[in-house]
Amino acid sequence: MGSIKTGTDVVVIGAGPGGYVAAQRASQLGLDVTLIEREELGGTCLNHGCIPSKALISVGDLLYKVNNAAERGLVVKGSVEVDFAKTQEWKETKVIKRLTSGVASLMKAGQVEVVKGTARFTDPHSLEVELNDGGTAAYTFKHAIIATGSTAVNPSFFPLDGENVVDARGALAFREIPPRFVVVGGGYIGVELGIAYAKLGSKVTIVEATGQLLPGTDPDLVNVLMRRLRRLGVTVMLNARASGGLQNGKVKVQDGEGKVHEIEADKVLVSVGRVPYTEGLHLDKAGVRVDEKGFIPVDEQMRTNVPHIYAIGDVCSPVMLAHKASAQGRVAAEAIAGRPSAADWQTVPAVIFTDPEIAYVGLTEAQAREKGYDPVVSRYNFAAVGRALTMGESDGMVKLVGDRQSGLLLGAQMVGPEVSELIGEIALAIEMGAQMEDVALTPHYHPTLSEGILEAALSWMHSIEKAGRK
Amino acid sequence: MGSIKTGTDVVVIGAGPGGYVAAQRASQLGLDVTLIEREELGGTCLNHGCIPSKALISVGDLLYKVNNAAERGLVVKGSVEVDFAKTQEWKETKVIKRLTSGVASLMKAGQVEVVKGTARFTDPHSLEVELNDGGTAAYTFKHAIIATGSTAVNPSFFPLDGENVVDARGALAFREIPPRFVVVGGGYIGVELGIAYAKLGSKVTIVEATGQLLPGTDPDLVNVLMRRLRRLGVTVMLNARASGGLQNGKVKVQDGEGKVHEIEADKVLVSVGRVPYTEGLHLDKAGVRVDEKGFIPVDEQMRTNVPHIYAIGDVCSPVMLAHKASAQGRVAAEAIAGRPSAADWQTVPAVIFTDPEIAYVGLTEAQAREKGYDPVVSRYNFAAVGRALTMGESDGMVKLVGDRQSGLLLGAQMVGPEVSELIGEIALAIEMGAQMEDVALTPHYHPTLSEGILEAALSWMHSIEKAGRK
Amino acid sequence: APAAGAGPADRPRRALATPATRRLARELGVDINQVPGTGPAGRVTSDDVRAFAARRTAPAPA
Ligand SMILES: Cc1cc2nc3c(=O)[nH]c(=O)nc-3n(C[C@H](O)[C@H](O)[C@H](O)COP(=O)(O)OP(=O)(O)OC[C@H]3O[C@@H](n4cnc5c(N)ncnc54)[C@H](O)[C@@H]3O)c2cc1C
Ligand SMILES: Cc1cc2nc3c(=O)[nH]c(=O)nc-3n(C[C@H](O)[C@H](O)[C@H](O)COP(=O)(O)OP(=O)(O)OC[C@H]3O[C@@H](n4cnc5c(N)ncnc54)[C@H](O)[C@@H]3O)c2cc1C
Repeated sequence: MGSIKTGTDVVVIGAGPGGYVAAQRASQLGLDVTLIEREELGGTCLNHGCIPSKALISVGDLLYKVNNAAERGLVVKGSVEVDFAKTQEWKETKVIKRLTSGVASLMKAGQVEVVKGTARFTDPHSLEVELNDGGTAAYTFKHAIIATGSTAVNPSFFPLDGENVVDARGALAFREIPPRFVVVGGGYIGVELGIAYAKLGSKVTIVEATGQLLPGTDPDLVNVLMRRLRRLGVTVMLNARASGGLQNGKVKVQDGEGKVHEIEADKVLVSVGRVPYTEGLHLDKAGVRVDEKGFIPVDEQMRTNVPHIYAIGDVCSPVMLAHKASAQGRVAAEAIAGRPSAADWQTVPAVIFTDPEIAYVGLTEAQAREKGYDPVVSRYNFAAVGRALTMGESDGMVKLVGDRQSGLLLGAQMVGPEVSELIGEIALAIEMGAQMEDVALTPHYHPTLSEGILEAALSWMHSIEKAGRK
Repeated sequence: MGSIKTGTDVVVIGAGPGGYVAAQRASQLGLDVTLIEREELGGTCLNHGCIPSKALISVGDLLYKVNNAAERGLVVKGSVEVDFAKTQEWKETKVIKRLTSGVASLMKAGQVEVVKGTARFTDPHSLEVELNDGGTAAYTFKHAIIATGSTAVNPSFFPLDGENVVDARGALAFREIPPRFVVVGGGYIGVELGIAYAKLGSKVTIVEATGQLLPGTDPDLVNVLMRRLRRLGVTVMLNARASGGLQNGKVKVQDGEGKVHEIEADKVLVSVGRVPYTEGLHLDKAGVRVDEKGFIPVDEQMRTNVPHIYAIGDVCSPVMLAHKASAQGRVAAEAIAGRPSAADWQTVPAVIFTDPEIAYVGLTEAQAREKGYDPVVSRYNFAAVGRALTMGESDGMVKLVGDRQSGLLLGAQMVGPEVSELIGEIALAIEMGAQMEDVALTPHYHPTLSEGILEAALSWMHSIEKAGRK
Repeated sequence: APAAGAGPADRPRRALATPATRRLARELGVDINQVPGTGPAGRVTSDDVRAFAARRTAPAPA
């Protein structure tokens, strides 16, 4: 065992949205592919990340909506109760399982050999797999794609205990809704899950070390969210530091003035960042270099310093997003097949599934100015968008950033209903090099939320017209 | 009275989405504008059409969703009841009224003179208004924009009685949810309202004279809708003709085989089409020509046969959509101000707020072939889109039509969750002359419904690649 | 949804061109940032890329 080496064109390590997409694409291009994964197909995203989080969010959403629809004439006589075991079962079987078996079928259809086990390099052209079923297997490969993803930081100031102090993976798997839930870290993962559990019935406190939730996000957007969090009864502590773990059902939090608060908690989610994961991979044996933060540097075709070894997804850069991983996976597969593909997109949209949702793409006003543009910003509030009113969801706005001289659409920042979907139009516009006028003159159906984009583009045009463009 | 004539640059007749947008734009461009409306600002769309229908649809939707969420762990203990008086009050005060007062503020801000009354031409440069408050007023104008919209057909075979047999305007204003509701005419207005009341609790029957609901819509989309209608308990009678009105609480319907059925009904909506409305306008005095169907023919700048008189919206063509009216209104206002604007958009998207929603834009496969393209169609089902599963809404699909040679994206037909918003991306793509590749290479956030578009575009690319493009 | 927005290619002097045009340039071995754009706002069109490639490979007149 372990001495018989199987040869393959491409070995892909890790079956997350980076790895499985790369494997599928490589097989489509006629390559012989081996995909190695030690857990479930689908990686973090399908099993413990994007997908399960959105499933819980959407259930919480529906509950919250119906409990707040009296003004619209929907009256709950009695109550709407959460059978959380049922919710979790649905999430596991009707959401995750369906998607992961979809991935399995794709792999089968593409004749990708799926190996369940943990891979480690033995030299630049071979690796060994510690099989989940026992034993090892060895592979030689012409090309490798490293797609081992990332893992949650386990901070020494608030160590996970795997039971009541958990990372997002743990929080997504709660068997019961925690009556009191503390979230340490106000990034998107913590805020999304905090809101979900708040809607499902938890008393939620979010502790964020900096002065703003969702650090790095346009404060105009976050302000709208903050108002909603207040209405949801979520406590937000800014400039505050939790430490010391959960002691006697309490979390110690030091606020900006140095005062220490004790917050009661049944469960604590620690979400203070994610780091690239290459543990036990023996990258050194393959000669693959990592940077000081542990990321694997790559070129536009996703090649590492070892030209026949590629890296994609969370493991190769701090923009840790599933669709970026998938797009990079396609580029790597195509590059291996000799195609002139490159990861040269202009923009990667960002979406946060809060309530209301937040989405942005391209440049903010400040970023545009830094790049030497002469940015003009227009805004349009959802309170004036007919469709938003008919949905009873009128908080939020669309901000569009355009360049005065060229009229180019440079970016959008949005907060409001369904902006997760609206951002698609802007991402395409930016990739196409659209001018604001292109958006303003494209008919948008009435009544839709995307009229918010149309109106912002129109008002941008009209403000330029008033000011005089040339 | 009536003898003092007020002069104005532009008079706009009708304050629907055509007229009020034209008035606003003309005033922005420095013109002196008078807007004449005999009912509420906002026209059919805001008061009796798009907006109130979507308000009722969204309330019905929420009720239906929560009553069908047991699998997701939301258990209604007791019941969720509809207080329809409350629903209607919300619709009137929190939706319609807000939007119409928004229009009023816009007019005020633009110093548009709003005159409440009924206009009629007296000669090509003047008109008279029968004021709602009594008396008449006379205006001379340099330019006129006719935006008098359309009205529901009142068919002799099933005459409205204004009480139990009503048009859409009547059906939107019901004080109670009719226990048994018959819809005569399976176009989008009838189907949207049929579904809304079905979700709110009515037993609904839709009677359609042709062999398909939503005539003119891609049957692939309608099939998905038909399955949902069955689940909703809506009875659909195709190739069927209702006639004779409501007699003793019954509607007589003759089916395709000539058999006559008697359907019990409390209320009947007759929605068998809309016709342009120019009654009492005295177009002849202005010399404005109408065609045999009553529409006012216009050129690309919305000019009628009388060069200083324009017509926009429902009154000028059978594509009766609010956003088309608004876009034409902007063109007319800009043309009057001497700008080189034209109604030369490639596409007007169509959306139907059924469950699931339907949306399409550009060419279908058959239309593309007719135009001499070599169309290739790709589809992607929402059942394979992660976001759709997390929402519990996985019925439906995205169909993209592209030209084999040029790779141009020619059209999209979609049915599924939120396709009303997804269509915005495709409409922009078509206006920008995008190729399928542009869509396929633009990062789409994961997990979103718009990944359905991405996947369809990718699979289009890959099928062409297999078949060989050149 | 963390620090996105600043895509990998948010670099200075990036040619304005659609994804399909960029791919065409790579296929033809053309550095798109060298191609003068004739489209709106200086957008590099696929015709610009083809013309550039043709000029580059055109045999010198005999
Ligand atoms: C709670 C949460 C919510 C999120 N929500 C979103 C969101 O809405 N949108 C979004 O874009 N992103 C979201 N993300 C981030 C997203 O999950 C990641 O960006 C994405 O999963 C990265 O994909 P990947 O293929 O690079 O790695 P991963 O998905 O992490 O997959 C890596 C795989 O490699 C396997 N592996 C590692 N080492 C080995 C080895 N030596 N041998 C064999 N197998 C190995 C692992 O078991 C794992 O399955 C979220 C993350 C979390 C935690
Ligand atoms: C139930 C229903 C649902 C609909 N849903 C949608 C939808 O979702 N999306 C969509 O795009 N379209 C929809 N429509 C169609 C949409 O309402 C029309 O296309 C749109 O209103 C047309 O705008 P308009 O400005 O041309 O005319 P209108 O909105 O009809 O406005 C015309 C105005 O002119 C006034 N008027 C007429 N004659 C005179 C006169 N002589 N003097 C003074 N005033 C006069 C009328 O009172 C009216 O207010 C729907 C229609 C209905 C009935």
